[in-house]
Amino acid sequence: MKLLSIENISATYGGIHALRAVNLHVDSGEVVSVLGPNGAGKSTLLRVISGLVKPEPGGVVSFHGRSLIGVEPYKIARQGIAHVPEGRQIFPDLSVDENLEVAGVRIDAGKRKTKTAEVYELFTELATRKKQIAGSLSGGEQQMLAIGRALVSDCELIMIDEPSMGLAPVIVMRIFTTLRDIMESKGLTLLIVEQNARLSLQLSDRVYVLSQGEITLDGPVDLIKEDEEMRELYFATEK
Amino acid sequence: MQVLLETKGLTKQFGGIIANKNINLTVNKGTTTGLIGPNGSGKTTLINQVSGELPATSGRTFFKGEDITGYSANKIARSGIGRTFQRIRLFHRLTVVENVLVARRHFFSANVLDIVLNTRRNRREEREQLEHAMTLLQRLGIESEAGKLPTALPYGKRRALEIARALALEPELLLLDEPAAGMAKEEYADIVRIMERLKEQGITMLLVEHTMEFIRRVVDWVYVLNFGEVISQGVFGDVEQDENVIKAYLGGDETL
Amino acid sequence: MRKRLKLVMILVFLGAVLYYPLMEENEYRLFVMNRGLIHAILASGLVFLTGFAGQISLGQAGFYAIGAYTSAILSTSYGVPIPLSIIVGVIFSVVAGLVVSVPSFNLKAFFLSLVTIAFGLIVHRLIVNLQPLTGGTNGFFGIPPMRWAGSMFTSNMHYYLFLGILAATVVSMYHIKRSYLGRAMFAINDDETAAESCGISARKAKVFAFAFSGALAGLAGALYAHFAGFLTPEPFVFFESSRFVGMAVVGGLRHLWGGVIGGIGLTLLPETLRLPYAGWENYYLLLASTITILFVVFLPRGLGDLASKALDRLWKVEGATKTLKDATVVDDSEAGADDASLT
Amino acid sequence: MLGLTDFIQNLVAGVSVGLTYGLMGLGVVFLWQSINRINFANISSAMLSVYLFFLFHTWLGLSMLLSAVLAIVLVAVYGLGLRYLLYEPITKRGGARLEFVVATLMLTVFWLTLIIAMFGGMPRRFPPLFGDATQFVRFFGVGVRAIYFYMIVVVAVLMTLLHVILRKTLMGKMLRATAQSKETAQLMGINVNLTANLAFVMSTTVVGVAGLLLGPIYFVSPVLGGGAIGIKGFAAAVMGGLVDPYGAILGGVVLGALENFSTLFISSAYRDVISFAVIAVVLVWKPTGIFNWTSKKE
Repeated sequence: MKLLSIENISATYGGIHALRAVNLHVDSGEVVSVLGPNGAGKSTLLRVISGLVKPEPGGVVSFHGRSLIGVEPYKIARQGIAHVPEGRQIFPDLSVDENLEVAGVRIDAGKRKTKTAEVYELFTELATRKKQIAGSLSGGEQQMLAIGRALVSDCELIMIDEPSMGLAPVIVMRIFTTLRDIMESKGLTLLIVEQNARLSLQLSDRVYVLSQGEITLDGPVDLIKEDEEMRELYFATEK
Repeated sequence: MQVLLETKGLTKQFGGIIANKNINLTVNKGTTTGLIGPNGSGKTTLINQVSGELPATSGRTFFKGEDITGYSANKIARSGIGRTFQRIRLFHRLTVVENVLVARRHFFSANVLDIVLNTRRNRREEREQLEHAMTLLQRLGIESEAGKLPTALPYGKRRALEIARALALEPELLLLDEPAAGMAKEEYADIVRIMERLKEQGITMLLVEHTMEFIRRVVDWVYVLNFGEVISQGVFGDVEQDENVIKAYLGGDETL
Repeated sequence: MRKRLKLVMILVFLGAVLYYPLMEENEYRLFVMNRGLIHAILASGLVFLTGFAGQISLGQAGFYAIGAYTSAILSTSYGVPIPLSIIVGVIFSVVAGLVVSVPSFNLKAFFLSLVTIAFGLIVHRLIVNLQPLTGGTNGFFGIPPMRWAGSMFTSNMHYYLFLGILAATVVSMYHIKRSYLGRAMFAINDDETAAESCGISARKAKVFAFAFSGALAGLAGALYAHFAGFLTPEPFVFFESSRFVGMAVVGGLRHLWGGVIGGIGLTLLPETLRLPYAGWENYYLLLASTITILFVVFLPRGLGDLASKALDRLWKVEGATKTLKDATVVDDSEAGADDASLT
Repeated sequence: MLGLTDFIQNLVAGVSVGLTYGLMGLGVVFLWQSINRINFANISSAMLSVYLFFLFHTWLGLSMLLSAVLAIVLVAVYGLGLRYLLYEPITKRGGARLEFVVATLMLTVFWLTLIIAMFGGMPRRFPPLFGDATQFVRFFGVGVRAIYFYMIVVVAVLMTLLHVILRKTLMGKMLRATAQSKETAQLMGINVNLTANLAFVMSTTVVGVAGLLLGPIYFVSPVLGGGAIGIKGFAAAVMGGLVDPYGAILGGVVLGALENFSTLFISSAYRDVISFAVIAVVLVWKPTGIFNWTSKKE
């Protein structure tokens, strides 16, 4: 069943044609990766879905069959789409607890409590820093908090923008194993945008390759399992 | 070969986050040097440190043998380092040719009185510099846009204008931050042509770029940054085979 | 044909401006007009500072006051000849402009507005408190009027003098705008980082902008002192500064003529409203501030912009290159002129 | 020589008046944090609340307490009006900060001229909302004017209330989250429209309360809406770097004390100059504020 569906979406960002006629869909319970080098338009894609960037007219973005175009970002979030933005964007002056709390505005207080407890169980590093100001966390902990916020919101779809950015390999491993655990135990639907292809491919059912704003390749993960092809993707030869 | 730019132990720290650590980089005169690396690896920070936009936390920068560490951005520009920006920055209230003329500021000698009274000296200088600016626009193939505002230009031509403006300083070193980013195919071809022509003219360049094909075509020597450190350098053919570099881009061999 | 129409219109306009005081029978209206010209000089300085260089001043009344009191005190208490006292007044306000420009080096426009407010208030308090020198709240009286060939200036002479100075101001601004100085100021206004990368010292550009606008405010103040004959701290309060900024905005911050249109317009308008109806005295200022608000809200580009667009339509400039949405921000003649001088 | 009792009396007077400056500073902080604007029209909120109170009590004959509450409520609604009648239309037409600054300044001029046109420039008696202004309350043998006592109590209550709202309620946390990043707040499902409305309302309300507190000192007079008192609110806010509410309150207290002692030791004529100089010096020397514990990243 199609949970999220994107058809013919184009968007400009700062004068650049960041996305050109992109088609993409995510089914319920799936993990989908969008790979591509920097500047390929990956972040813009997520920003279009969460309503932060307005696409050009003529395209379709729908969730559960309902159009998201022109809907205010906070209303999209309340429909059950959590966007973990690039660079994590935790609220630096709010405590860890408070960061999680404000992420759960769409659910009632009781549910928020259980959800928060679940997050602390997953990320024990955070549990010891509940009252600490989030800005004082390390990069890895901030990423965990950012993912934690998405989990607290009790959403149906989590979109993660480059969870590995700027993090040491050990931490990246930790993040990805946790993501895998979450998916196995909860059956969440995930849309990951990544540059770090090797890890995200191991997690994914399907993959899209975005290059210069266009989807150049899509299909099941086996399609580009070969390392050589990934290398080509980044150190691309043909134009 | 003559060293034009050299950084020694350049470091930049934002609060608790270290963006750049102990960067030693050399750019030889007449060459094109590339800076590559994954997102957030500190490439733009390095460019901004060299251009004086960001003061370095520690380390020194030498240009033509002179220590330019701590110089203001405008002084560095005048000493012969021109630059473009990741997200194109043009003066949107000035016309295309006026954008170029801004960077010709220091080729004028008229004083305030000359200007207010619009003396012959002022008129002559304006005419000369206008001609110079038009020649530059011509070199980049945008002379027919001279009277327009930059917002009227397509994206590729805006980039060309930004390069023209940097060239107006008559710089010895050109810093380019992702010159080909966001280009459509035809625009991309144009920008590659421009770069190749600049190379022929012997202009020294230091550039950040993500499009590897672009790096392959125009760059003589490449530095790879990851986590703010230089993890590899060499000619592109070698660097792209370097396991460390591949790991930085694609991730390690770990399995989940 | 169009060219001839343009010429005729300019000649008619010039004739009307020059002939106006000769046919004006109402002495008070002429007085108000003269104040409008003074305000136009001052507001032009704000157009220069804010519209060109992107710096903000909510303390312009401070420079105005420095020019006025310096010239008044020098000429009255120390017998300095009026032209000289005016020049010293201007110099003093330029110096004040240099001082106020220092915070602009690393303050964003917004924080800067607070500093300039503080400057204006300090000047105002000094005038009130330095009573032996300034007369304090009682006012400063007996300022000698300007003279020509031994006789005092008439209203008409004031008019022509102010008009001449205003014209010189506009012409100077026009030339600066088209020079490297003007381009540097527009550049730092648009994007300071990019300007610095072009070798432009943002500091120098800001210092120049503050000095120039300070000079115009000081000049306006000095002229006002000798024109009015007495000074009180009243016209130099904080809210006068905001009225001046209001004039520049209503006239059009990015337009060469913005200060002229706003300065004269917003001086004449409340007076026009005041005259016809008895009992309106208390409310005409209310209407003036309402009109300013409406202008800012509904016509943020100002009247100058509206006028230049209307005139453009009138002569239907063919091949006008600046048709884009930002076309309003640069003087329209410029691009064409640059092209023309090349070919 | 200044005795201990005199010293304490002056200190209390300075601190309590300073607290009201701090309240006005809060008005600046709330708005700066939520929409990154300075609303100069808020200078007149203090004057508006006092005149509304005066109007309700003296002209309509309502009880003092009811009049005060009504005045504050109307000033709160006025905050909403500022958003929808001024801020939104200007933003929609592409107006930037400068346009907002000019429009709000002109609105202050508007209110000032309206009040003067309606009530004249002369001050009128402030109805004794806080009892007899001349009365003294004794603390440990030191007599303190009752009005100062009330100022301290009211501000303390208000600050506690604000603290609880900002730190303990979900709404307050949402407000703080929005202040840190509007975009991310939206991604969390926070209705940023609502939080902006709240910020506008809170910003005018605290200034309205400050007005009523200053009433016994400045009477019902246009002075309350003139530049000088409003500017002291800015000075207080500037000391907190425009982002720290507690910094603004402390800034106000320091300013109030400074003013009071300068009146005592130098001259009342230069009292205001001190606040203005403080703004200039702090902004030039340390634009991020000297009492700023909120680490707002640039």
